[in-house]
Amino acid sequence: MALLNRMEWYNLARTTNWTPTYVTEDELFPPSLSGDFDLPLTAWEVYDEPYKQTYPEYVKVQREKDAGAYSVKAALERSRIFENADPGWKSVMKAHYGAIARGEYAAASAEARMMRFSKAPGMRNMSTLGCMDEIRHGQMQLYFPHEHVSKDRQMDWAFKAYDTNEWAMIAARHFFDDIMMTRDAISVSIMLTFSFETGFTNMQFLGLAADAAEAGDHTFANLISSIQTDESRHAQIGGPALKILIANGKKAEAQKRVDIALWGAWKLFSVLTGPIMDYYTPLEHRKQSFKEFMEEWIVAQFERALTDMGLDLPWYWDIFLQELNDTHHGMHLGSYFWRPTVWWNPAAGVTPEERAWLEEKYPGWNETWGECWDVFIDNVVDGNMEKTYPETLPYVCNMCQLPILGVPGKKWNVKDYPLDYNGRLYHFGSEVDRWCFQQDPERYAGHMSIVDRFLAGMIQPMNLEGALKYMNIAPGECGDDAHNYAWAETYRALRETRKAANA
Amino acid sequence: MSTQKSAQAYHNNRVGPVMRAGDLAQAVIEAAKIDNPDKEIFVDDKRAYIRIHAEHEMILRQATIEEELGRPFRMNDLEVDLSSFAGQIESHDDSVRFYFTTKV
Amino acid sequence: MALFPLTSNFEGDFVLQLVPVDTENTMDEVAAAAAVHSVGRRVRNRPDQILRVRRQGDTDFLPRNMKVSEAGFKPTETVEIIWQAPNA
Amino acid sequence: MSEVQVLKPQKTWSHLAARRRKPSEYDIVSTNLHYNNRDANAPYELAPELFMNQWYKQNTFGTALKHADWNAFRDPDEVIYRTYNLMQDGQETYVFGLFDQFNQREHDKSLDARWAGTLARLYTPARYLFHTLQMASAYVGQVSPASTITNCHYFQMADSLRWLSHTAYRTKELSLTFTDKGLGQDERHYWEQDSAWQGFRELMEKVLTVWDWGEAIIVLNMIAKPAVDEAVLRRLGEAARHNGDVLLGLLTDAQLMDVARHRRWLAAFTKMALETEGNKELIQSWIEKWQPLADKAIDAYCSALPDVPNAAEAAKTATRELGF
Repeated sequence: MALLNRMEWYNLARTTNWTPTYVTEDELFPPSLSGDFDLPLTAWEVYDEPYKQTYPEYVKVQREKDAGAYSVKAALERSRIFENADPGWKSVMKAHYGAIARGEYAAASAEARMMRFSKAPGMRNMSTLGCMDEIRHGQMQLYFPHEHVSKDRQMDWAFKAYDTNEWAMIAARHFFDDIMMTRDAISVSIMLTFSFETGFTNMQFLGLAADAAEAGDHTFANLISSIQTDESRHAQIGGPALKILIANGKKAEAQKRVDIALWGAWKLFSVLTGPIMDYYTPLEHRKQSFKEFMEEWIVAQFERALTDMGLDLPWYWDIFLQELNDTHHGMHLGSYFWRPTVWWNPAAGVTPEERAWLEEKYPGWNETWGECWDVFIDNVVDGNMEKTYPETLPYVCNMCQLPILGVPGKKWNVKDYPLDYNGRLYHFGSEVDRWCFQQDPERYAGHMSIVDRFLAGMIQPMNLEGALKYMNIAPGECGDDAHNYAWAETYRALRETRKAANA
Repeated sequence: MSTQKSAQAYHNNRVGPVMRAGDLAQAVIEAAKIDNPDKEIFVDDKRAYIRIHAEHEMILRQATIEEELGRPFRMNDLEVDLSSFAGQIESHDDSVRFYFTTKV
Repeated sequence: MALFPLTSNFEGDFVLQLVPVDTENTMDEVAAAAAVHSVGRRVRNRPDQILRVRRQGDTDFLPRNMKVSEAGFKPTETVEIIWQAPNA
Repeated sequence: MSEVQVLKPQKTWSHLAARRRKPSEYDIVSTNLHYNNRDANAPYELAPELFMNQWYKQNTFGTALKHADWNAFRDPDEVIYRTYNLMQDGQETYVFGLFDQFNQREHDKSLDARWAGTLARLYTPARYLFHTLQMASAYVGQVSPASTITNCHYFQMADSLRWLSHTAYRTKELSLTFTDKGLGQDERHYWEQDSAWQGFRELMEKVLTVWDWGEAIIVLNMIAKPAVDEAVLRRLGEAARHNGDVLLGLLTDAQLMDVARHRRWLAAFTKMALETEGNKELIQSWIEKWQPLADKAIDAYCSALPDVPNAAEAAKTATRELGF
């Protein structure tokens, strides 16, 4: 053999813990940054990453991945996929890039936190590669949308979104900042890599890729599924950390972190991924419903893997399963009704054919969500457009920062989950959101939701104009119906037919 | 109730790779059959990705994939198209193993 | 007279909404203010019914002519706005 | 509002559109990416008084090293992720090609046993040292106020893992020929106990606990890393050549190509830092504070290096040539 096999030298490359003497162990690894689990360096040295990779393998494989993704982009550049795409699909891309691109770049620094502060040398090396991965994801997901920026001002939000106080971005930042930017190294490994990346990123990067392939957007399908190949490696950083915590009697603390991260991810995906899968993606291109993708990726794959690691299903499992039927319909209705406040054009997705599909996938849709849409549709058909826009703010949850909502119509069950804490009244969208807050109130209590800011007079003037200004979203960027209400023609025709029949 | 259907999705013991579509995925499907002779291999093609699963444990060998591909292949080249996987993973120089430690 | 924020949970609607009212408003006026943001937008009007106000979780309604200042609400407290047949 | 101005599409991101120059791929994907500078009160979207918010307020935005716009920093090499892998895959192909060829020629068998002992003491323990650079770069990257500065550090962090990996590889390979030198066994002992390494260990342990971003970026890149580069790469490489270890000489040459790249962004950074009045004195004060420790590390290491006269002096002189 002229070259050594990887495993002959791999262990040496991750034998890098030493005993510091010029500074103390706590100075080198401050507990608040490393993870205060009272475990010494030696406890972490048994950490064994299951998905192994070396530096030379990394640069080779990643070069190959990039060559694939960039060449597909180049080859399809002239095929005018974007120009010819259904407006609903364009909105999918806009929502995705805005909410994801710079969040991924930020994750590089969360990985760098694990690299610098983890006491497990194997984790430090894997996080080095994970950090690089996240630079890739940030950079690609800025480079790919950039070619469309000259065609559509909303595409500017692929970059701009994270700099704004747009409400969905406050929610996205609140979640990502909570699980990855403000946590210690071990918590990042559990909350970001294990909870989020082995679970939810599959929804956005593979579930959505399936829809993209159906919609003919091969550049996007290829890009996001390639990104997920990195995730599937560095997502494995958290698993061995969990095993060490469980082995050292810290299961409850690990479980709590998983439960908080999983819930936050669920809420964010209910507003980001749910509407784009079940409403924006043209009906004929929907591979599965959002709920079916959730069952495939989160219930069957992620939760099964979680219990295999020795954790329990989250205490709120039944609530979660129930929410799979409901929450994202409300998030869609909300972001659609408040459409001037989003940077994409939501597709209503409620033609008779689409409603039949929704009813099939979500039995009872018509007598619940459909009842709200009926009123909306009548207003569009009647030309009462002022009634199709809001005149106040939805109340948002002090945990997930998203509207507090529930099932409308015949099964109306909307409920607030309030909490008095240190003299302030907080509102939550569910029992679980309130529980998350209560696990560490000081992380969240001082934060102001967009409604809190409005009430504090930080949004001026106190109307839609002031709100849009505060969110840094202006005409040309503000969302409106993706299809310019063309879909309402079907209902207009139906009404004419009915009138004629009654005449 | 549809929540029961969701809950049932959790009751499975299927493990294995989720590959991006392409010639490597096809080679992995064939290798899965060869390297796990006593197991039924489930293939679910979602166009953008393909689930390749077996009950409880699946082993993929570098030599088998290389043979199926008809070109040199190193085990960690699997990553180029390995978008996700069900179960836990164990990586070796010349093989990879997907498995569960528990049964439901 | 002072502006007072309440949170409206309107029967049949899907979302809680911020509704600014006045401390001098009656419960009927609170219900009407809340209705502006739900009825005819996402909730169909029920011309033969009136709207009543209650605290979340209560079964009893607050008196129709009770003032906000008399109800003892906390700012942003959630009230339920419920349809009721007029003679009920 | 009577006339509503409707925003029109622009040729590039709105934050780059005001500039005359057509943005490069580097500009598009590398600039202004951090979002933790939106709200001085709360870098992250949680309670302003949260520990990590205070950490960034104090260490990133509160440092004495000031500039009106750190986001204006540009890496002169314009390295982005895609080009980093292109470049380093090429470099790794070269290095592993060397490993392959020298192995076939039974290079290690030609080495003197005494030199092998020197390698066990002065070379293979370097994986610990390289790992400290990896950690320090990861820290400075995560607290840097501009993504263009952060990226230079993350690529530098990856380069440190590269050097570490080469070292681990060679450690194993050497151990197959020289079975009695403690190769692959005693590195931690040397790193923790041997006089040659204690200067570097002290330096790096202390550098790793500098939390203020301004001081950390200066101390890591102008003091500690140049000391490592000059002593443990360049002078060790010279010693290797002198002792017939051509492979190690070529390997350190290859690693010094990374160093040359690091120094190009560092030069651009220091030039930029000097645009702000007071920074020169501040940086000078940090250099004066830390240089004795770095010099001590160089002295301890280089004095143990065989057959490189004036190694310490040459290394120290070279680190000072980075001055501004």
